[in-house]
Amino acid sequence: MVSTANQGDRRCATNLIRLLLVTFAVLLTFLHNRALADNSAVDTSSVVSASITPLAPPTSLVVSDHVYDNAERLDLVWVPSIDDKLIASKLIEYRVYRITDSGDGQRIAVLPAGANSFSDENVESGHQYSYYITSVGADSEFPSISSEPIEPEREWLNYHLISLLLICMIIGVAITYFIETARRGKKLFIRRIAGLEAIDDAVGRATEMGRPILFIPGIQDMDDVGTVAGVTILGRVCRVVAEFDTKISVPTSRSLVMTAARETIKTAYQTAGRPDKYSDDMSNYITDEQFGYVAAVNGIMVREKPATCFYMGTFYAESLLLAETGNSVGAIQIAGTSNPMQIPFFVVACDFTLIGEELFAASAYLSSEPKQLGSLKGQDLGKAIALTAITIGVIAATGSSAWHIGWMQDILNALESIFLTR
Amino acid sequence: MMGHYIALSLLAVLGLGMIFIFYLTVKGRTIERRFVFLYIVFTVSLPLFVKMKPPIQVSPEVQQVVETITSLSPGAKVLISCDFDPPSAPELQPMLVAFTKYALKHDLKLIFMGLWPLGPSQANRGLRLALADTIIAAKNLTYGVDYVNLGFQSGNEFVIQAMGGSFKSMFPQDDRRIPYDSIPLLNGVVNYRQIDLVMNFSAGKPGTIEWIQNAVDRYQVKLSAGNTAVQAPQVYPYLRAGQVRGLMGGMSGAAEFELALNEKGKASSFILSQMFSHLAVMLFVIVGNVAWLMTRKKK
Amino acid sequence: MKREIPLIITFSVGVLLILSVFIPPTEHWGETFSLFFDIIAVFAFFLGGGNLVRTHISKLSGKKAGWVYSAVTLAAFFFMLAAGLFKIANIGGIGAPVTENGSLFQESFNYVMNPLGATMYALLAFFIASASYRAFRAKNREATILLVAAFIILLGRTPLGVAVTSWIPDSWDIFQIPNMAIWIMNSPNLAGQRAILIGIGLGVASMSLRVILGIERTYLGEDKG
Amino acid sequence: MSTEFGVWVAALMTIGLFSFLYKDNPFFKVCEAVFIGSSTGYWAVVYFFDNLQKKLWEGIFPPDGAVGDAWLWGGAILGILMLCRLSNKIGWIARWPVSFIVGATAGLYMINYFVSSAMMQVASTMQSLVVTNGGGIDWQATIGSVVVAVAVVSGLIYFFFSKEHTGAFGGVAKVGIWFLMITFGASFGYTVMSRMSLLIGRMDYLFGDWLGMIR
Repeated sequence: MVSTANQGDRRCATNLIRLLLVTFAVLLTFLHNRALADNSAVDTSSVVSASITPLAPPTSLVVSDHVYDNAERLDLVWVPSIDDKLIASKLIEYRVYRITDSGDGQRIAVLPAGANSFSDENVESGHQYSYYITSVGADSEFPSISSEPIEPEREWLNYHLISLLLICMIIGVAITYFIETARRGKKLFIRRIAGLEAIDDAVGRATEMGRPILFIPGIQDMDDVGTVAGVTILGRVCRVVAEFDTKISVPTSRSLVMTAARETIKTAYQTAGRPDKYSDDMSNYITDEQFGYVAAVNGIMVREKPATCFYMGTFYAESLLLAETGNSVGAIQIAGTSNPMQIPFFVVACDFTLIGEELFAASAYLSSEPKQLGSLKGQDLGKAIALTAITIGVIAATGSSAWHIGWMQDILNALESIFLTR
Repeated sequence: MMGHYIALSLLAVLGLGMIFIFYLTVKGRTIERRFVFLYIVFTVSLPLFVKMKPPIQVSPEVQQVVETITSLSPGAKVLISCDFDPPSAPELQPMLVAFTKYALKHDLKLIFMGLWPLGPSQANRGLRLALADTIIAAKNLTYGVDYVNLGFQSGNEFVIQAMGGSFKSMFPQDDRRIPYDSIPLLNGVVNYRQIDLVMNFSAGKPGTIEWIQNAVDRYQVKLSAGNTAVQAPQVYPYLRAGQVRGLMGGMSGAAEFELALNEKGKASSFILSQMFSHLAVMLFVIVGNVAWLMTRKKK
Repeated sequence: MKREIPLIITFSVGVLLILSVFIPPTEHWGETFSLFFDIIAVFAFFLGGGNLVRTHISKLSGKKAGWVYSAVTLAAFFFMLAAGLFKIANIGGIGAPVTENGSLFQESFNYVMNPLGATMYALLAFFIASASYRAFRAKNREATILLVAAFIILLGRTPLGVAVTSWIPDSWDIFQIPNMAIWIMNSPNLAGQRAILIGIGLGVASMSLRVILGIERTYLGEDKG
Repeated sequence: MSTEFGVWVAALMTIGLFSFLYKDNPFFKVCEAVFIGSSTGYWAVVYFFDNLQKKLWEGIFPPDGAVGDAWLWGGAILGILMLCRLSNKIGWIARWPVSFIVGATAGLYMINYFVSSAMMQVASTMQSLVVTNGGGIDWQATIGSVVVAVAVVSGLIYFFFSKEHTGAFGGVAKVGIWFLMITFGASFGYTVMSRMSLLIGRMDYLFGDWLGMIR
C-alpha cells in the first residue's frame, strides 16, 4: 500500500485481501440465491373477478408468515376492490376479520380505502389463523374469500441480519486475533495521539502548582458507551494522579457514574500502591439536571481553580460552558467526545481534543498493554474493510449509473445488501 | 422607513463600540471577557425593540417542508411529535406555532404527542396561540375532533417502534385523560398507516434521527422535521437520502418557514436580533485575528 | 471470587445481548435491559442523593465556609421532594400525577428550574463570543480551514450573507454565500461526519469487545481485593 | 410589568445566573444552590413515580390484576445489590450490578453503533461519482459527490492508529484532517445561530414577559 510498509504489514494486507475475497464470494452466492428465492415468492396475480354486486370485495388475499420474527406477526396483501376509486368512490373502508382456530370471525382492523396490505401483530404460535376482508360501502359490506388457515412460525435466526453477523464476526475475530498476537509478544506500532501524550505533563503541572485536577466523565449515565469510555480513561489518569499524589475531583451528574467512578479511582490508587490516599470525597454526585450540573461545575472551577481539566465522555451543550470557564481560570484542558457537534467547541477552547474514535481508543492507548493495543489494530482492519467496500462501491455505482454496466450494478446491489441491514 | 433609520443608528453605535475594541486589542490590550459579554447584551437586546423586516430567502430544505405540508388535502391526519423543552423553544416554538396555524386554517387534523416530558405542554402553548388567531377562532374547532394532544410517553425510540403496532398501546389515554377510544379524531387511527404526515420538532435525542430510524425506515412513514440549528447538521445525511422530507434548521429556518407559509410570528422579529449577534461574533473573530496577526508581525 | 464474578457477569450479559439481536425470540432483550437499567438507576440514586444530602448536612453542622448555600440547597431539595412525594397542593388531588400544570411541583419546575436551565444554556451565547474573540485564531492551516468554514456557514445561514453576494449572476449561483453554505453542509461536512461516524462505530465495537472479554476492566478493578 | 409571582421569581433567577458573567457572587451562589437542590429533588420525585412505581411496582403487580412481569425481579435484585455500597464490608457486591450494566451497554451498543454508525454510513457513501441530469453531466453535483468520496476515504485514513502518518499515507491523512476541520467549522457556525437564539429567548422573557417592554 505505502512505501513504508514493512514485511509484516504486507503479509497482513495479503491475508486481509484473501479474507475479504472469500467473504465477498460467500456473501455474493448467498445473496444471489436469496434474491432468486424472493423473486419466485412474489405474487403477481392480479386477476380481478368480474363482479356484478354493487360493491366488489377485494381479491387475491394472500396471508403469509412474517419471516424472521418470534411468531408474532402475519402479513396480509390483497388486490383492492375495483370499486375502490380515487374520486367518488362508493367504497368507504376495508375491514379485516380474523378467524382463530376455525372459530368465529372477529373484526381486528378498519383500514381506509386504497389500503392493500395489513400486518396482524397479535398472533401467537400454536394457533391457526385465517382472514377475510370486506369492502364497506355506505350501508353494505361484502366479504372476500377466506384465506387458507396459517400458523405463524418462529424462526431462530434472523437471516436479514446474516451479513451483519458475518461482518461482526470477521471484525471480532480480527480484533481477538490481534490481541492474541500482541499478547504473544509481537511488537505493535501505534501512532502518537498528542492529547494522550500530554496527560502526564498536565498532571505534573497540577502537582507543581499545588492545585487540583478536575475530571468530568460526561453528563450521561453508565448505559452510554461514551461514559464507559470516559470512566476507563479516568482509571488511567488516576494512576498517574496517584503516583504524583495530586488532588483529583470528579463531580458526576449521575449516581451510577459516581459509584463507578469511585470504584475506578479506588482501584487506580490501589494499583499505584497508594490505597491509603484514596477517599470517597474524590467523586461526588451533584444533580441529574444538565444545566444544574454545569452551574455547579462552573462554580467549582471558579472557586477551586483547578490546574488541569479533563472532559472525557458524552457532552452536549455544556461543552463550551465548561471549557471557556476552565480556560478563564487558566487550566490546561484535555477533552474527548464522540458527539461530532461538540468537538469543534473543545477544539477551539481546549489545549488537546480527542476526536470521535480516539476517545474509545484512548484507554487502550494509555494502558500500553500489548493486548489492548492489539484491539486498536483490529479496529484498523475494520477501517480497511470499510475503505475497500467504499472504493469498490463507488466505482461500481459510477460504472452502473454513468455507463450502465450491468455487472457493476450487480456488485453494487450485492454490497448494498451486505451493508444495508434494515 | 423609520425602522431603517433606527436600525442604522443602532448599527453605528454598535460599530463604534467594535472599533474601540479593535483599537484596544491592536494596542495589545486584549479587552476583558466582561466587556465582550456586555457588548453581546446590547447587540442581542437592542434589536428586539426595532421593527424591521429583514431580507430572507427561503432555502430548498424549508421549501420542501412547505411543499410537503401544502400537498396535504383537508382532513389529512398529521402526527406532531414535540421533542423539545423550553430552552429550545425560541427556535422551535415559532415553527410549531406557524405550522399549527397553517394546518388548522387548512382543516388538517392534528395529533400532538411528545417524547420529551415537556413537549406536550409546549404543544398546548402553541395551540393556545394558534386558536387565538381570528380566522381559526371563527372555525370553532373542538378538542378531540380537530386536534388532540396525546401527551408524553417515556421510553424514547421504543415508543416510536411500539406506535408502529398501535398508538393506543403507548397512549391509552390522552393528555386530558380521555380514553383513546372515545376520542372521535382517533377513531380508526390504529398506527402510522392512518397518518398522512409526521411532523417532528426536535432539539436532540430522542428526536428526528430516532423518528427516521424507527418510523421512516421500518414503517415507511412520511416525515418532515424542524430542528434546532445544532441538531440540524446531523439530519442532513438523512435529508439527502430522502428519509426526511424537508428540514427547518434553527431560527432562520423558522423565519423562512413563517415567510413561506405567510404566518408572521416571533421568529420574524427575532431574526434581526440574531443577525446583529452573528455580525458581532464574526467581528470578534476578525478583530481577534487581525490584532493577533499584527502583533505577531511586530515580533 | 470477588474478582471473577463481575467479569463473568460482564462477559455473559454482553455476549447474550449481542446474540439476542440475531435471534427473533430474544430480540426484545435490549428493551428489557433498558427497563432493568431504569430500576437499577433508582437504587443508585439513593447512593447519589444520599451522598449529596450528607455532604451538605456536614457542611451545615460544621458551619464550614459556604454553609449558608448548603442550607439553601437542602431546603430546595426537601421542598421539591415534599411537594412531589406528598403531592402538596396537587391540582388533581392525591391520585393525579404531580406533573400536571398548576400543581405546586410542576409550577416550581416551570418557574424555578426551567428559567435557571434556560439561562445557563443561554450563557453559551456569551461564551461563544468570548471564545471567538480569544481562541478562534488562524494559528495554522487546520485552524484556518475551520475558521473559514465556520465563517461561510455563519454568513450563509443568515440574511446578511444573502445581501453580500446577491449580485453574483444565477449561472454562478454556487458562489453565492448561502449556496456555498448549503454545499459545505451537504458535501464536505456530510462526508466528515460520515468518516467520524464510521470511526466511532468501529471504536465502540472494539472497546465493547475489550470490556466484554475482560481486557478492559479499570472500572471494576484488576485489584487484589 | 408582570404582576405574576412566578414570573418575578423566574426573572430574578435569570438575572442571578447572568451575574456569574461579571464574577462569582453570593447572588449567583444562591441561584446555583437552589438549582442543585430543586433539580435533585425534582429527579428524585420523577424517578420515584416513573421508575419505581410505574415501571417496577406496577410492572410486577399490574393494577388491572393481570399477570406481572416476573423478570422485573431481576432488576429489583440488582438494584438492591447496588445498596450494598452503603456497607464497607459487603460493598464489593455493588460491583455486580455495575458490571451487569457495563456488560449490557457494551453488548447492546456494539451492534447498534456498528449498524447505524459504521455499516449504514458505508452503504450510503456508495454513490456514483458522476451525476447526470437529463442527458448531460450535472457538474455541481458531480463535484459534490467526488468531494464526499474523497473526504470519507481520507477522513477514515486519518483515524488509522497502527500506521505512522508519513509519506503518501500521511498526505492523505492530512487531507482527511482538513475535511474534518471543515466539518467542525460547519458545526461551529451552525451552532452559533442556535446559541444566540437561546439568549434572544431569555432577553425576550426579561423585556417582554417580565418588564412588558416588547409587545
